[in-house]
Amino acid sequence: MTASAPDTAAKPARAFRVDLKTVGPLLALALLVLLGISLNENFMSYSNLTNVLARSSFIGIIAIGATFVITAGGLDLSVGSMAAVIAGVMIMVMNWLIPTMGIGWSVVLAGMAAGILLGGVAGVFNGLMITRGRIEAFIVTLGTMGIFRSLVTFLANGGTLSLNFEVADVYRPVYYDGLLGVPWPIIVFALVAIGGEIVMRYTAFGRYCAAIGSNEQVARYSSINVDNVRLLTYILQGVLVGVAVLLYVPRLGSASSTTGVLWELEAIAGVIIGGTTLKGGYGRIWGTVVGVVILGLIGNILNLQSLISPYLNGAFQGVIIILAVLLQRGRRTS
Amino acid sequence: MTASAPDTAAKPARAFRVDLKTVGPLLALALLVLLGISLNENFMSYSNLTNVLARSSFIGIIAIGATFVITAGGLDLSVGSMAAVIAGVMIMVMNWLIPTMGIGWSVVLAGMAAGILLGGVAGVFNGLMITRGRIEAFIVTLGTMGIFRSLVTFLANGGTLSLNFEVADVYRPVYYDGLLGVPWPIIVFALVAIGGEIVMRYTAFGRYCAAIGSNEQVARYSSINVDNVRLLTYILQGVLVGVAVLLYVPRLGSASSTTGVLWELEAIAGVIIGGTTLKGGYGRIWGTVVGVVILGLIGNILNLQSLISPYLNGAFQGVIIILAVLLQRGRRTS
Amino acid sequence: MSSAEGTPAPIILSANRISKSFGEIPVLFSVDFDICPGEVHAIIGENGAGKSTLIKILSGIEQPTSGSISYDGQTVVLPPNGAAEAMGIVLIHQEQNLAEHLTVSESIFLGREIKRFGFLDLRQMRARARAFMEMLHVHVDPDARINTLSVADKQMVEIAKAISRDARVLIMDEPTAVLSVAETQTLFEQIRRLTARGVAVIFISHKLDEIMELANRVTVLRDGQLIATVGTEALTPDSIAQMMVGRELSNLYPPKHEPDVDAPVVLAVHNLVAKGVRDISFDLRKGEILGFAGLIGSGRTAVAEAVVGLNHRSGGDITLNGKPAHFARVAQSVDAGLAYMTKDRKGKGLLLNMGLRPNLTLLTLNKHLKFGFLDGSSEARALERAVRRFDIRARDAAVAVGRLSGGNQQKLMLGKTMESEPDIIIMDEPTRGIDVGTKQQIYHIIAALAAEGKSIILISSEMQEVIGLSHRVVVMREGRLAGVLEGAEITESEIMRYAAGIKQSEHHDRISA
Amino acid sequence: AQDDKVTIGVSVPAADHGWTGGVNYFAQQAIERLGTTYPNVEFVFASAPDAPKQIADIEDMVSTRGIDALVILPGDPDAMTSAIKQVKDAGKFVTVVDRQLSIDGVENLYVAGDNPGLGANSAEYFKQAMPDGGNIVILRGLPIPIDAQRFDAFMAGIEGSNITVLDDEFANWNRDDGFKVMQDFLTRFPDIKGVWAQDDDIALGAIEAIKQAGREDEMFIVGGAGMQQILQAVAEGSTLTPIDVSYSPAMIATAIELTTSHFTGGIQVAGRYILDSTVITKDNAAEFLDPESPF
Ligand SMILES: Nc1ncnc2c1ncn2[C@@H]1O[C@H](COP(=O)(O)OP(=O)(O)OP(=O)(O)O)[C@@H](O)[C@H]1O
Ligand SMILES: Nc1ncnc2c1ncn2[C@@H]1O[C@H](COP(=O)(O)OP(=O)(O)OP(=O)(O)O)[C@@H](O)[C@H]1O
Ligand SMILES: [Mg+2]
Ligand SMILES: [Mg+2]
Repeated sequence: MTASAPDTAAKPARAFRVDLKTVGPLLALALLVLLGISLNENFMSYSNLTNVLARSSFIGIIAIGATFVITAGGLDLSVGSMAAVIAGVMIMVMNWLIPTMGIGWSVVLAGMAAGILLGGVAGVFNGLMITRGRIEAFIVTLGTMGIFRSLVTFLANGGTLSLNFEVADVYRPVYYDGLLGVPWPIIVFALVAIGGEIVMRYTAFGRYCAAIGSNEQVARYSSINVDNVRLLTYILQGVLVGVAVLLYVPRLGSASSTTGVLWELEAIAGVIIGGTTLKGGYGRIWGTVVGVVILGLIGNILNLQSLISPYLNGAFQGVIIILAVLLQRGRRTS
Repeated sequence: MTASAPDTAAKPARAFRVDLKTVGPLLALALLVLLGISLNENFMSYSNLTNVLARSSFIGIIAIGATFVITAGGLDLSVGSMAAVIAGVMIMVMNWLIPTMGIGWSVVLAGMAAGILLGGVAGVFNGLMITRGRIEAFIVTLGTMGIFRSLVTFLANGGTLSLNFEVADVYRPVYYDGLLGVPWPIIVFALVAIGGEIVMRYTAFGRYCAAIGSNEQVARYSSINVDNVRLLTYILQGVLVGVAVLLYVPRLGSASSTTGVLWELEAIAGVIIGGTTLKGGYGRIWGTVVGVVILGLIGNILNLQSLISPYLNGAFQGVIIILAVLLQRGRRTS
Repeated sequence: MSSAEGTPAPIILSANRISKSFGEIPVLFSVDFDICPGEVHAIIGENGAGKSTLIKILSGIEQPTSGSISYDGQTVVLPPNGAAEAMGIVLIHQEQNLAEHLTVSESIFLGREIKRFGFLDLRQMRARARAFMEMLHVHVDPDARINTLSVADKQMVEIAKAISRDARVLIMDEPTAVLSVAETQTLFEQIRRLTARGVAVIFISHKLDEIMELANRVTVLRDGQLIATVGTEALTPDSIAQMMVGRELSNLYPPKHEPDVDAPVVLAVHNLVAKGVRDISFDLRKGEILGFAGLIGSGRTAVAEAVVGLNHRSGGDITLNGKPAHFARVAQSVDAGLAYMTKDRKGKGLLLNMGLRPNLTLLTLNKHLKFGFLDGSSEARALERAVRRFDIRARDAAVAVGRLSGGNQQKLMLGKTMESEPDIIIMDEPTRGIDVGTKQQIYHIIAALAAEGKSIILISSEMQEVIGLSHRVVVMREGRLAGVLEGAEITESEIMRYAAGIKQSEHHDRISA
Repeated sequence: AQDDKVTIGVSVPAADHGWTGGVNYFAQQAIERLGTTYPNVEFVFASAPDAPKQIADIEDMVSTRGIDALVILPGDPDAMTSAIKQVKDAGKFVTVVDRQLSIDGVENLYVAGDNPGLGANSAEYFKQAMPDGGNIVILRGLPIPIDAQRFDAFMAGIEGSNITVLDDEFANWNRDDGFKVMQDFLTRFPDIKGVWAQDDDIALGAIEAIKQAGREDEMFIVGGAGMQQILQAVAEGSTLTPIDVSYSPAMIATAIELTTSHFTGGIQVAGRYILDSTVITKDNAAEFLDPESPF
């Protein structure tokens, strides 16, 4: 209800721009969909769309956490490595529990719990270093990025950690099955997104994130416990990485040192394409969802055509990302 | 002369912290050197030290450019890919000129000129998109990062671009030889650092960077041409990437799609370890030099011992980076 | 320039039938304005009347929607972004406009650095910055960073910055809002020095006595309309106020209701020591308005911030309603019914990029929860209340707070603080930048609060305000308590004597003994 | 100048995909084993994410660790050539593994995998398995030279046959990308008879996508490198993965052993050891299975 209030203010010239700011990411998405349709008739097929959305769900869930972190003026570069280490530990925990618990959902649930817990702990660690240690978020999470990545390489002995095949069979449906034909990852992504939107817009926590990102000092003088709110954003981020990994592990049943490489960049890019400002103070969950889907579609479209040399995939991606944001550029005029 | 001056105003309690802020990176450097000495008697050998410094010079020169960009509140994620594309084009230009110009310094110089020019052009492109296009620097340079990386892959046809061997022999001394026993890369790095320090502290441009990064509005109202100054920072960054590549090509004699991967992260890390703030407004060139050397030494020290499993190198790096910044943490109290 | 003294001075800068709209919202309607060399021309008007907008147009920061600007007799289009400075038109913004990371000397010379051989001449800039600061009697190191300065010192830096430019037209938007009497006098000396040299000065202030003292002519704006331009000789503060507000202003200060002699002490501070505060003790009784006076940097703000837990307290005891209180964080003091309203509305008070509503409720969001979620309609009701109570005028209710007029921002901040329904309110410069009409309203609100049994600490640099409202006045000097005045002792000269260190309180000696 | 102490430097690329992960594993295994067997041999191990770092590693080995020999698997051989030459010029024994340097005669010993062979052998199998031709898709690795070698050899190999390559995309030698690219190929092409993934990590990802689409009976997939999980399936006679092509990361261990024996065994080791990219079928899979291997 309140969210768009600050924007309606503007003059006619602005009004148009501001409109673009909100509609921009959607417009970019629509254009991409049109491009997809024109390139391949299977693009709009149910299976293709669910494939893309299900794949985007990991990054999407992580990016929703990142939206809170960034809105509050922070940054978390460690999410990709964190995902890898969580996946690795989940697999090890499940494999290790088989002798005691046998094959079945109980093992999987225990693994899931371990994953979420580890995510939370990692978030607490990042958050405490940043808030209590007073070290720049960039540095802390660059450091933990290296630490987590090393850890999973070490645990996997440089190779791949594979989930026991029988447990993997139990767990597989979590990625591949769904409810009424909608795969679970999409459902979970949607739920997290809706939850995130509610938290961002209709809770004190969300408001506090924006306040802190906008002006930390004002937030402090308004009796907001800045450190705790900020800490919470990192914990939330960690837990959401955990949730994303819960959906990732059943897909391939393995984790290695390459798991989650560059996810942080993709997540941050999704957040910013969605209209959240990197400097903090303004965050938009639904924008993030659109941003992440845009990124997912770019990859999909590249695979659906043969016009562009695969060597130039990155260039295509780069151009689309810039264009997507160009469509909402009114924003930075201030 | 002025370095510690801003602090004299403070009260005793502050003075100590502030002291750490300046001395912090140096302290971290000193501790690393002590660690190196304790691990290996050859650590302080002339050849080892020149090796480390010469290697650090690429990132160092790029990081000095990044210091300006970041101080002015910007960000350039494209530097690594830009380096790759510049290296590729330089090599192609030189190979292509051999038939007309023959083997010799003239070809090398032409290649160098092409490299610097291309760096400048890339910087202009980034800068214009950011200042005139009003797109977030993160997005623009994420986009060009992909574009440049694709370009070099495309130019190299997925493989490697190699410099003609005879030209490479002419060019080699630029990396491996030096003046009075000091390798050229170190000399160039030092000159760029000194120049950067002078520009940052004793020219209007440097001051404008800080002003813009601190408060764009204030800078604008002080009749500073914000867009032009910001554009200049990206051009400077591009040119310095060019300079770095001039030293890189004679070392490797080739360029491929993996050239310069993650250099952006390393450069930014060096800048921030050196005490420059990521949000802009405050930059310190000599700090960046120290930061980059710290990063270079970490790698060297890891090679001096066999205690740490190589899988855990990243963890060691991460821990040291965090510690290096922890030593100057007084900063964020404001 | 030198021919300033003579008869009909030529008009140097004029606005001719200037109108301005932000989007569809008109703010100025066909306003005429002019200024001559050597003259001080004041602009007055209610909050949101369009004063800042007018002078922004006169300095090129904003472009008029219609109408024209003449400079030196030529119709000109002023260059944007302060580039008009090069033409001699210098503006001190209402909202402080300094980059927090820069040093004082860097700020003063920003955009027009002194160079030698193409490089910055740091030594000369530092020396000249120091000279300017000394000229203004400010004790600030030219190498101090802006973010370590108090609001008032920042204002003095702004003034030094403006004076350092060779202005032909110097425009000041409420430069004295955060200055105390002594600093204001220093500023006036400088203004007189400049006008004597033929500089034209446009001066905006809500302090009518300052206008009377300084200005040659006064232009009154109301709701964006030009009401009149009159020579100061023909005016009294009352008549100005009437032109501004459009009605008679009687009794700026409400009658004082002395609190009961045996009213309980609600807040007692003993031997408080903190950053910038040395051994301060005072009591606040129920229903009392306790004024805090002192020069810039005397530590009044520091006391308040240490009491409510915003700054670290290194010694001393605080007793709230007879019970010892230790506020480690502001939230605790707010919960305990003790609220502090900052004077730094831009840096600490308001989120400039957000709307009125989130700003108003930020301190008290918990009151607007329904089943744990924010209740937009409850927030909207709060805003309605605050708008009515404090007469917050936003021509567009959804505007970002940063675009409100300065005075309306201040009123919103008052509303925000009062939302927490505190029993004890520490107000730091509560009427900073507020027009006389609203000031009167706010004074009545303060008095009414006291009458209801709330207790108020009023930190103000406006001597009249302290005198007019306070039951007792604490005067601070250099972080110490210089004296406490009561009843008939509360006079301007007495306060000044303590504040300047001419007189020392025996009371204080007793405490520190 | 044979002291009784010998130091051998081992430099490999970082474990940034499955195969290099294997290289790291087997190198460290060999070092541990040989280190206990020969107490007078000291090993210095380093792995590097890129060419400058790998050059830095070998520079450090020479100037601070005093190595006598270097075993190197150059991540980017063209970029490494002159640096390796410097080591050689400093009088060290140099063993190059897997990738050919851009000038000849630098190394004392060359233990080579056969990347073009991997492509050619795979092509051979495709021609044989699809005598009438048909549609295939190719999942490539990273855009680096060895990928180009494999790819070019494969394309040359199928030339003249009726095999149609529908499209090729990079899957970055990574399971996740193998999954994604395959999903999209399956969406796009209703008729695929074969998939050349040229790497078992990619293949494992692609298999999941094929299974998800329920099209495992329509096509077969050929990976490469001999990962245990795939070999198991080959041995069991899977129709989806009928064969694999060996390209064992264990070649690094062979190189380290040979180099060590140069110093300990008194035998002069030199020349080229080419490890074939053997086609692994149901029949010979047992030879390649090793339950201990993490790869
Ligand atoms: N950039 C802007 N966008 C939209 N509205 C604006 C903008 N700047 C000013 N306004 C509006 O213009 C009106 C006049 O504002 P202005 O700042 O000129 O008032 P003022 O007379 O200086 O008041 P005060 O005494 O409170 O400083 C106000 O209603 C304000 O909200
Ligand atoms: N050099 C400084 N560094 C950091 N903070 C400072 C410094 N000087 C003052 N402050 C802080 O700024 C605030 C203002 O303090 P000050 O003592 O100047 O208030 P004041 O007496 O109310 O001044 P004014 O007369 O301007 O209202 C306090 O919180 C104080 O701690
Ligand atoms: Mg394609
Ligand atoms: Mg105003």
